Amino acid sequence: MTTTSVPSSESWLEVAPLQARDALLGLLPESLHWIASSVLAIAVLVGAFGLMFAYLTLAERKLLGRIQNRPGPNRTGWAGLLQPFADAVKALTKEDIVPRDADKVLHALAPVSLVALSLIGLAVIPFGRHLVAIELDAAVLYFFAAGAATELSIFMAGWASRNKYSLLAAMRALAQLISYEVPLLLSVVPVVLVAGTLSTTAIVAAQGGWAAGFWPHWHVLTPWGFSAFCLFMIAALAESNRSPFDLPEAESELIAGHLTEYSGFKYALFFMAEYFGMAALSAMAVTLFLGGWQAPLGWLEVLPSYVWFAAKLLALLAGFIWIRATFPRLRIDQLTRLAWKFLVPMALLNLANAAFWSLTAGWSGPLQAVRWAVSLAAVVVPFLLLSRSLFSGLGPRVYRYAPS
Amino acid sequence: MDTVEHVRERLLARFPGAEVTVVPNGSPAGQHSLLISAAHALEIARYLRDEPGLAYDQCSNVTGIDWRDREVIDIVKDSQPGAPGGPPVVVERKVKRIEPGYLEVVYHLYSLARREGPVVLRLRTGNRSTAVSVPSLTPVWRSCEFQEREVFDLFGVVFTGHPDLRRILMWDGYQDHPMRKDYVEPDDYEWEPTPHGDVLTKAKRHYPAPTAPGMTNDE
Amino acid sequence: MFDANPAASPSARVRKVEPSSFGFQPSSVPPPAGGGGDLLEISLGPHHPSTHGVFRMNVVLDGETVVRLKPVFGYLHRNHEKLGEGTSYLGSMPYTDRLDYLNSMTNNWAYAIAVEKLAGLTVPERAEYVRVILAELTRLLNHTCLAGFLMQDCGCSGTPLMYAFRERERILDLFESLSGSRMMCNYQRFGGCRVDPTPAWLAAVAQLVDRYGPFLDEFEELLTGNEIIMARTQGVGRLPAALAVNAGVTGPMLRASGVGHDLRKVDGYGVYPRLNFRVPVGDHGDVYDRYMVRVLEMRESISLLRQALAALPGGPVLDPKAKQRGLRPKAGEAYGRIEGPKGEIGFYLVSDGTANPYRYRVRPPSFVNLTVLEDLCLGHTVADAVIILGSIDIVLGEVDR
Amino acid sequence: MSLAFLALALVCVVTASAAMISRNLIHSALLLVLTWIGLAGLYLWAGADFVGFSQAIVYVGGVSMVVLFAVLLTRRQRDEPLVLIPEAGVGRVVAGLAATFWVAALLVPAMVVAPLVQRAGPGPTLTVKRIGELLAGPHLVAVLVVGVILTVSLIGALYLAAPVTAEDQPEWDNGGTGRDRGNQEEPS
Repeated sequence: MTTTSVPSSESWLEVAPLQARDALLGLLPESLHWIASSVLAIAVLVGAFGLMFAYLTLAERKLLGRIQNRPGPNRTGWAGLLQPFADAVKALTKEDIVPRDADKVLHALAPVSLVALSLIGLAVIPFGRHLVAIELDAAVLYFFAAGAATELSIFMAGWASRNKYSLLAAMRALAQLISYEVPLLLSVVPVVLVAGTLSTTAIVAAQGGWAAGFWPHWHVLTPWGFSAFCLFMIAALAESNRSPFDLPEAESELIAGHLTEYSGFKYALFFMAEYFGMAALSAMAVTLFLGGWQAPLGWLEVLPSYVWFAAKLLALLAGFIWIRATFPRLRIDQLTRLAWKFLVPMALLNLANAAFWSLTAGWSGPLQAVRWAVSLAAVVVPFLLLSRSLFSGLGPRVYRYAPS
Repeated sequence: MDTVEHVRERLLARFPGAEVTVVPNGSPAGQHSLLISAAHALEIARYLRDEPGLAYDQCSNVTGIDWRDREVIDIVKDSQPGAPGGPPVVVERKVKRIEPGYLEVVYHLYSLARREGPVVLRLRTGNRSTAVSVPSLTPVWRSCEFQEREVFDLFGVVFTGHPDLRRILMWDGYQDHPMRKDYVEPDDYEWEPTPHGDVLTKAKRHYPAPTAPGMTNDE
Repeated sequence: MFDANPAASPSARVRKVEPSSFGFQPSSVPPPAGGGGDLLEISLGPHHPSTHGVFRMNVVLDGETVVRLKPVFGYLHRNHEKLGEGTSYLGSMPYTDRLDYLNSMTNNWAYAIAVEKLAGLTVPERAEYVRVILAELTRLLNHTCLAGFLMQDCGCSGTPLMYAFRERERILDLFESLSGSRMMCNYQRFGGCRVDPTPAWLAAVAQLVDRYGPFLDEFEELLTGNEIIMARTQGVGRLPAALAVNAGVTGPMLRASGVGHDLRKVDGYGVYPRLNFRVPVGDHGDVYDRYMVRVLEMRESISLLRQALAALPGGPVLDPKAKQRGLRPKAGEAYGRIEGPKGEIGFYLVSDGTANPYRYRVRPPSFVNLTVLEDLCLGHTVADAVIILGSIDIVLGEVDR
Repeated sequence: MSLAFLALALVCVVTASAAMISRNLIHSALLLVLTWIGLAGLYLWAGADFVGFSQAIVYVGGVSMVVLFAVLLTRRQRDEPLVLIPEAGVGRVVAGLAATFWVAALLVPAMVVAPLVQRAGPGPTLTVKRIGELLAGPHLVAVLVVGVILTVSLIGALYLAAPVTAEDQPEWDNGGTGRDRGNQEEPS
């Protein structure tokens, strides 16, 4: 967090975090400021996301319950609000079981490294107008470099457990990562292409303002951007091992996959990492496509930027949960087929689409309508063709009745 | 509706050497059955399945019955020379005879194509101890696969020609056949390696050296 | 006290069987042609989330492809049939509840039919209609649960299962108010039914029937057209009709393979010949067909329930001449079967003239349907094997007995 | 030479040596991943953000998976210990020395010509745009050659990994149910 002076022209809510930080740093001698501000940023991130993780588990269980005609946890504290802490106490006090033949070092290392790797990506997300832990020129690259090793941890967990289910899960995790890393990155490239930068703050800044006074310049509100957003979210679902891509821990096939031999707090760490990863990818999606901390309309800027960011983030997370409650799981071959035969070609075509959009930035008037039409067609036509080939041979059936 | 006699006639016409007897059924159900000899069983089964006029394509139910050795008392009339000069006296005396038991396998056949059935086939083993094999009908009807394994498991009928004759409900190392009428329930089924008084005493009788961990002799 | 050593029990002393192929040896697995890949042997079960009880599949995998699958059962074996030989005819009735514990009503009915055949009893007309009502309610119950479990096996996070169980609860409430027990109903008797349903109960059934159609619509809207479900289930676990017939497969599984065989039509037991219903059949015999045939059967069951409720005559529900306790049928035998929700459930009884059956045999549909499990799974992945098992619809209480 | 550089270099050397020595292939692969992370750190230390993060994405995220996959798919027995050097014959020693010589002959002059110097300030920051221009301009040929090589290797890998053809299909996959039991004719 760079210690710039607080701009005075903004509302006090907007600058309140900065002032709080400066007030805290003022208690310390000047020579310690650089390290204190870093520690503070880390502490705030871990604290905020730790709390969010706790309540996200509750929210997921409540929401799933609502969707499934049941109340969800409602016994611990008022309306179940203390449930996450009860769970934490339970996880901490449980026996930590390590299989006799397990690779003990890797078995212990896997959950820790997974949590760490899922968390460090958050450092470059601009959570508000002035809220970014570190500002990097290659922030987008940093984010994906940090996330690249998460599936390696899952592999470690699966392999080190010396369990056949875990081993199968490890293989699945590898196949899944190889398949989905490509569309995930490819769907980000158009944003970088159009914004012309790898810096997350610059990408958010590029999405500020409104066309015709009401249409935000968010990337998701362009044809290529919408397509890239959808591809990103699908790949993000797969990257964070969420339903319908939760193959590594497919509970109806592999018991719990790579988690089979984990118990107690290590198991809880895996859960934590799953939610951190989900939150990190959603935060990146907000930054890249949904305008980051920008408010949707000018007069809505009375709410501070970080509130808008949180609102968008929570909406995406709710989407994750909704999808989990609704969809069945894909099979491993269908998973890879979806990645290679649908997502990757779509992402590549979308790249060309974004290049077209970027080149025609100067078109206006009736040409603007042509630009929109061409770009829309470049999304819809490949989508229809590719999805048809994906589901060839499948469809509703007509049934007959036996002659009596 | 095929009657059993009708089926029997067709079988005898096709397999003149085969023994096919009708076993009457005394209950109101009146479903008589056909006892066939083991030697021709497989041929007869194939014929029943493949002959268009019969087409018993589904073997619905396979089961065993254990018929114990029975003590039969025959009344034998002997003529003994009576009083000298008189007519011979007929003396009735009771003779005990053991009618050997056997194991019986019952197949219920139905024809889905003709909506006919059932035809009940019975196969009998020679006795209950040494000659306990009958030909397996699994090559004719796959539905017999598990059910014959079950009969083997619970009754001890050995099906020759069965592709995978293993125990199915009892565990592999098990020795007895629990559905036999003379099966004696073991008294140690609740044995477990815990030092509970009664169980441990029983266990000691069966397993002289305590092998399981946690089993102590502190009583 | 008996001689305690099990090896010394009479029949064991006489003869010991040493079959050639006890146990399952991984070395006996033929290495798949085309080279490559280690084979991985996995024991799916007996404690596994999707084996629907204590069931085990010994699976040999090449990668994720199943190259061999041996079902192993017996974990729940309690020798039900031996128990039946030790109790009176009526005493076995509550035991039949525990066979397929989802469908105690149809188990009761099949057993009652077998005894009625054996003893030559008649059933009053009202009882026949009540039996139809209960059997069709059981069918709804079973198929709804099956669809929920199947979707759970496909990876749905409980939503279809919860929807299914919501409806199941309503039916179980009806059973409870009629028989006093939700699952172990013990309701049928030889020559009729135990208690006469009240008009209020019949009205409750009518109400449930009216809301079942909309529930099915909702359920189907969520699942039937879902692309992932179609991709997961269509073309998976195809069962050819000839194999299905030969392997004794019955029930919805047989009909999904294209054989329109329904004992309600074929045997025409009870009052089914007087009621109007159709038998849906599938053309592909895959998991999707098995699911859809069951959904369509539920719709037929709704129509059957409506007809039966409308035509329900008055009169007694139990033949007063039928003897319940101390029933001693003449020596002989009988095989009674009905179309249970899972397939043909039959009871084969041999009487020797005493109060206990000499032989009491259950023909369990799930057990026989499992014969084809390996054939269906070979060449598919583990994930498919799980849903194929789910589509067979087994209950271990019935398989192991 | 800063402390950071020393630490990173130590990580690289230690993990790389450990990867060579380790008898467990999976451990070797994971240690190799650590080496790559260390290398990415070195790039970052040198101020080459883009290369550093790309190194992490490509090697840690991509290549490591391929290595692990290869290890898992080719090894027949999980616990089979690797026999590294059965005996040190004269030929092996000679070959090892020769290899060392050639590597040294390549590396030492390079290090002499371009000695590692400590820069006064931070290195020049390359923007993505500039990198793109460089790749599409002066270094276009190199990019194309690398692309062709990668494509060829991809096709080769596809050929090697292609599914078995119809004639050597496994016996159980002959269209129907392959077991010779009972009546299994297709419906007529």
